[in-house]
Parts: sequence; structure tokens; C-alpha cells
Amino acid sequence: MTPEEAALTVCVVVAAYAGIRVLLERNTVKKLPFLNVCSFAVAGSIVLILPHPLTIIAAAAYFIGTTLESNAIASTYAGGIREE
Amino acid sequence: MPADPLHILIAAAVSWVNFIAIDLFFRLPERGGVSGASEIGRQIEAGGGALPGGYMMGNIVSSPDASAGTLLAACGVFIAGVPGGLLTALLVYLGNRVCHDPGYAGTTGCITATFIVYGFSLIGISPASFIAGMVIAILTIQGISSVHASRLLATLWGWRRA
Amino acid sequence: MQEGSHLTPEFLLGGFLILAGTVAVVFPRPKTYLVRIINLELPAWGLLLLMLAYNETLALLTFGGVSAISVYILVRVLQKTEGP
Amino acid sequence: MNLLPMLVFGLLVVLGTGGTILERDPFAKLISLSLIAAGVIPFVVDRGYLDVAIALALIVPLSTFFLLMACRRDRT
Repeated sequence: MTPEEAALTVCVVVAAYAGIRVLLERNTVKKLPFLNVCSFAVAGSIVLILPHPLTIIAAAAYFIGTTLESNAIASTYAGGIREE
Repeated sequence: MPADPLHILIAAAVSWVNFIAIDLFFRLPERGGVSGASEIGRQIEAGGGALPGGYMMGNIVSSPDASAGTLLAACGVFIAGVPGGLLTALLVYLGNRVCHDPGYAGTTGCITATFIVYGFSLIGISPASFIAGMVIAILTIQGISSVHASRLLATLWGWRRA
Repeated sequence: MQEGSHLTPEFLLGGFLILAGTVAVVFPRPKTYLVRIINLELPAWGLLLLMLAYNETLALLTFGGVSAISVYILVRVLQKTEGP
Repeated sequence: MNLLPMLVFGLLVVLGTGGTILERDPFAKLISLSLIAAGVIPFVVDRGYLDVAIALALIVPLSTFFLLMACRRDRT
């Protein structure tokens, strides 16, 4: 087993664990840290699946996109609570 | 070259120390940067955690900081060597600007992590091990138990302020 | 899995997503328009996976761009319907 | 792709689908939709369509923003 395969296995196991924890958590805002772990693991594994120069940009775009999404969800949730 | 579990553990420890040190140096636990980060901090405190640790976890979630910089720098060095790492530093800076963040922590973490990962690749620890190590490091902060992780971060923040 | 088989994992996942998403749009859990629009994203992902299974690159790019615009139009229609 | 990563990303898609259908809060539904995107994008990368993957990664947050505009109206 090469280091790449070992790293891919670790990333994939962490992604599955984080995905299950996202569903089991009841509080909506506390789901976001687990979603962040899942996106870390997925961004790492798409680099390990296909090593190519464009993959760096793909991983960075995916990670920044999902971070923006979490930011918007959390901000809208906080604003909605405060206006009530 | 066969894989060695010890290499992944060493990489996890190094990247944990790197991103925690840089996040504490740039005062992330002081306050929530955006309203979403403050909301995450308050909810974690309501669940039994500590408020500064909750703010830092909220900041990690809602803008790419040193942890994202370390992961993407490891990816860049794995594919294209040191120039790839510096390219990801530029991308992390752009992402920080999009998220209404000054962007010092992410860019600094990315540049230091680039040289750390390159240095370790010279003595035989592959950059792929650093990708897995960073995933394990972020798992210990955000993924196991938000109460204990926020208390640990609050303790470290107390040392930083003292 | 032999070459040329149509039962790739993309095909199976896309079919599952289209069937489950269509049922979820027709019978939404809280019976509101917003939940219907959110559930409408599920068949969109399923259609995208089916296009991926048949290697239609141009269709993938076009559909990815247009789906966001269609969501925007539906949200505007929802806001007009509810009124001020 | 190997068998284990394929199974795990398929599991992520199935989990996201179940979460989107079963949750009652609109914000929890949006978080589950993001889980589906996390499962689909590695399949796109595995086929070699990196340009499609970059475009998808930038378009998915856009549609979430549009849905959040409706969520904000719905709550107040």
C-alpha cells in the first residue's frame, strides 16, 4: 500500500464518519462543524484521486465554495433569530 | 515506498501545532468575525462549552483560515511542489477576501505550511501523509466533541493572553 | 464491473436520486412551497449524475449553469406569490 | 476509483438524500443538500472533468444563496 492509498483511505473514512455525525446531530447550527470536517476530507480526497495541476484549483474552489455556503447559512440563521 | 502509519501520525501532530499556533497568534478566539461565527460560539456555549473556543470553531467554519491553508498547501505541494503551495496561498487569500475577512491567518498558515511540508518531504515523509494528517487534525478539533474541544481551545487561549 | 456496462455507480445513484427526489417533491413533509423548491434540487442532482454516466460534457456544463438560474426564478415567483 | 471510496461517496449521497427528505427545518435541509454536493463532486473528478468540477463547486453556493433569500422571508 503506497502512502497515497493510505492517505485516501484515511480521508474517506473520516468523510463517512463526519457525514453520519451531520445527520445524528439535532441542533441545526452545531451541524456546521461536522459539515466542515466532511468538506476537508472530500477536498483532500479529490486531490488524491486525480493528481493534475488543475485539481489544485478544483479543490480550492470546492473548499472556498462550501465555506461561503456555511457562512451564509449561519449568518442567515443568526439574523432570523434576532429579528423575531 | 510502503506506507507507514507513524508518518501519518507525525504529520497530524505537526499540522495540528502549525494551525493552532497561527490561529492563536492572530487572535481568532477573541471574537466572532461575522455574525454566523458568533452564533456558532453562542450555541456551543449553551451546550456546555467555553465561549472563546466556540468563537474559534465558528471562525474556522465560516472563513478559510490557517487550517484550510495547511490542507490546501499540502495538496499544492503534493501536486506541484513549492510553486503549487504558493499558488494555493493566493487562492486562500482570494477566498478570505470573499468571506469578509482580513486574510492574514489563512495566507500566513498557507505559506508556512508550504515550507514545512516541503522540508518534511526531503526527509522521506510524503506530502500525501500531510493531507491525511491535516484531516485527522481538523477531526480532533471539530469532529469528536464540541464541548471538550472548546474547553481545550479556551485553555490554550488563556495561556496566549497571559 | 466489466467495460461497457450501463450499471455504473453514477447511473445507479442518479436513478435513485431522481426517483426519491420526485416522490419528495410530490409529497413534501411540511407542505409548503419552500420545501418543494428545496426538494426540487434532488432530481437536479440526479439528472446531473445521469448525464455524467453517459459522458455528456457540454450538457453537464449547460445544466449546471442553468439550474442555479431556474432556482432564482422559482424563488422570485415564490416571493411574488406570497405578496407583501 | 477503488471500491471503498466509491462506496463512501455513494453513502454520502444517500445520507444527504435521506436528510433532505426527513428533516423539518429548512436550514437543516440546506445542510443536507451540501452533503449531496460533497458526494457528487468526487464522481465528476474521477471521470476527469475538472472544468465541470470547478464550475459546479462555484455554482452550488449560488443556488444555496438564492434559496436562503426565500428562507429569510419565510422565518420573519
